[in-house]
Amino acid sequence: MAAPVSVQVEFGGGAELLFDGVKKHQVTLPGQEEPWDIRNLLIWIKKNLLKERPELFIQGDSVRPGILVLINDADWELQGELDYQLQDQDSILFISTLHGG
Amino acid sequence: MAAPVSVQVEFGGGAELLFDGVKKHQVTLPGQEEPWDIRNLLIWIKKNLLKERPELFIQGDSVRPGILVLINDADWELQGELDYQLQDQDSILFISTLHGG
Amino acid sequence: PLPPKAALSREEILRYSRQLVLPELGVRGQLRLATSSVLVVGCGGLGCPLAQYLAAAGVGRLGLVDHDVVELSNLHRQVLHGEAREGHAKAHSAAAAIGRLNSAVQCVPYAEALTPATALDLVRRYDVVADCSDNVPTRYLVSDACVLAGRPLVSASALRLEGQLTVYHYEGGPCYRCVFPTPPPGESVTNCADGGVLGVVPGVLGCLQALEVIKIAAGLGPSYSGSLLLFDALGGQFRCIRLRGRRSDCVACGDQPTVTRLQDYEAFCGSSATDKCRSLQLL
Amino acid sequence: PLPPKAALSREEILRYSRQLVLPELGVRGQLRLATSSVLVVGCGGLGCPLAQYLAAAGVGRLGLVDHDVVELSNLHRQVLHGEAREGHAKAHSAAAAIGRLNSAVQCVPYAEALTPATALDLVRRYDVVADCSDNVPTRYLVSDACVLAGRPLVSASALRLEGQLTVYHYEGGPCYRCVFPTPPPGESVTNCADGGVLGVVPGVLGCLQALEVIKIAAGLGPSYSGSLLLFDALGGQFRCIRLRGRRSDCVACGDQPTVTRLQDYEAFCGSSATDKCRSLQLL
Ligand SMILES: [Zn+2]
Ligand SMILES: [Zn+2]
Repeated sequence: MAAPVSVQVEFGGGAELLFDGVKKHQVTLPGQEEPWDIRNLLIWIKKNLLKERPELFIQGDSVRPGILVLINDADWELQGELDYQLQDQDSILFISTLHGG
Repeated sequence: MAAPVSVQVEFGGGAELLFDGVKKHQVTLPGQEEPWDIRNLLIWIKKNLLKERPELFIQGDSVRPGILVLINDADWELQGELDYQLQDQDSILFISTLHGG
Repeated sequence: PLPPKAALSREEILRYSRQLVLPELGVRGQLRLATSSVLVVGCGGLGCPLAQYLAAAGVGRLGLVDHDVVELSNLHRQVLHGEAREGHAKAHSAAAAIGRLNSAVQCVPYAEALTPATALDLVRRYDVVADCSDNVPTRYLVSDACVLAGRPLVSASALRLEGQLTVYHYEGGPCYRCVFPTPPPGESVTNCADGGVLGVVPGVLGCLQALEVIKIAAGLGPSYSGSLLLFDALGGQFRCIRLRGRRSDCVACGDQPTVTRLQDYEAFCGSSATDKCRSLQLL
Repeated sequence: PLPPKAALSREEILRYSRQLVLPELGVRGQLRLATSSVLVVGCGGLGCPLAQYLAAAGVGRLGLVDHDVVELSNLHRQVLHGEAREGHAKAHSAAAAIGRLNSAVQCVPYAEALTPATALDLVRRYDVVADCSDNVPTRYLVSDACVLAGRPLVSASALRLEGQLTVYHYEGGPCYRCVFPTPPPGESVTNCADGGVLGVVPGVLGCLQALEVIKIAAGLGPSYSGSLLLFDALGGQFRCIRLRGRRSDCVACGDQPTVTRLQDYEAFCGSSATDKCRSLQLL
């Protein structure tokens, strides 16, 4: 049984518009059987935070193309992507890429 | 007897030009009788780091007017100025004010 | 101050449509911009991009102060002035360039130095002041005038490969004298002629300064009251540091101020506000 | 590429004196700037301040690509174009404005869209590329052309009150496709017309983009290769995040690339590079 984990979940680049425009969310994930990873976090976000049009955030079991995932300000690709296990006080940032010029 | 203290000493806004142009200095202050405060640090800097024209950095026992002192990115005035006691891993920034436009 | 304005014209709605659609600004914010006036002290490396973006955004009136004339060595950073303006007053050159960009903005050029005799009257005629000057006496003069007139001051500076930005005297925040009660010794001050400056550094700072002015004028509030943004262009690094608050014993904005009228700032600072040949050191 | 240059003229020494005095740049850096050429893709909100500061700094040649014409709703952010240029091609308008600022800069306007048929030839003629475009297909096209031609790409973007900046394909760093292997679904992309943008936000980003180009062209090296700068104008906050490195399996810059010629990027992205009336959503 893994203990509850407190993480900061942030949205930017427009992704926050799917979350009532709120950029910063302080989140406590309840204790559960397996450890929390990004895969579980996405499911939790979809269920608890996402306000509209989930297809603009989630695609399959990952984020949709064009959204960067940063774990403590570093690209999630450097840290195992969906399999990264959340640590207490981690900061997870979902940033939508801008194309305007 | 106070233990040795490791601090990061940084210079910017042109103040680094008095220190061979080096902006970041990782410094270990030796153990001594009294605890290290900013007053002692200034004397130590003058003796160990300052390369030229000390009057452009020190005035009396403080820094010259126009140089801001930041302790962990906050104005030293919020933290006791010369009397602030250094903690291990503190960051001390001396920034010369710019006037160009 | 400009008279209030009830609605935007059809042309204004078209012109500003890309920013009207922002919920943070909207028609309400645009109307506030259109009825606000900004005094720009210095039409150099900071003042050029600042005035350019304030005019583009639809600020109602811009006062442009500069006693200097355009020189060839200015053009690497003072992008409002063209080669054909060499020898012309910067205030007039800037006003002409802004007129081409947005003819609806009222531009008031002042081709003269800001002095203790003129500053307070001038500052009182504007809602927000942007300090884009290049010397210490003028920075104290502008700050004291803003405190006496009760105006917020957005202050930026740039030299070599670094820049700094902060907001003074905004809703109970510190003034310039709260942070710098004593002027620096004259020999410690470097100007752009001696120290040099990469032109795009005041470009970055002037744009950020314009953003702070726009946020204040539109009612969104500034980000840098009581804090200071540091920019290091070589490392591409930004750093925000927390400044002290207003000092109750500040001679200008404190509880018992002694600076109740403007002074002789050149004497106070031991340096000149306009003499470009003063001998200055590297720091 | 431009021919090498042995020395600066008296006029150049005077004109650039304020940046020549910087030890980080110096005569050597200025000579490198003077013999460098930069392709600016898009003369809009980012391209205007970028081209302005590159020209002011003394870059030798600027290619200016834009198929669009100046509209009134552009002028709140596209500060090189004046009211009198409404209806004119942006590439020509920008070239004219730059000519007034620095007539020594060779400006080559291309009043046409960048297409798979033309991009590679064009990119090969320049040393550095700045992506100031406003749509997804063009961003993939520019990146692939830079990889095929072996050119560094400085890429910026701005929307609403936010901006992003990074450098692609610089000395072993990632390319656009390394970071974004799959294009976003068309309905998730917002343009400036729909989402809006505060004009000074591309101003800030365009200046920072120009700074990165200048550092690359002058041999100082960029700050944002493999990292991404995020700017939040409302909070006045900058944040630098670390991107992945080059992917050895990248279809464009990987060890066995499959993108060996330019493709149909509108089909690949499922959206148009030039159609302004495409229906887009808020995100
Ligand atoms: Zn004060
Ligand atoms: Zn790649």
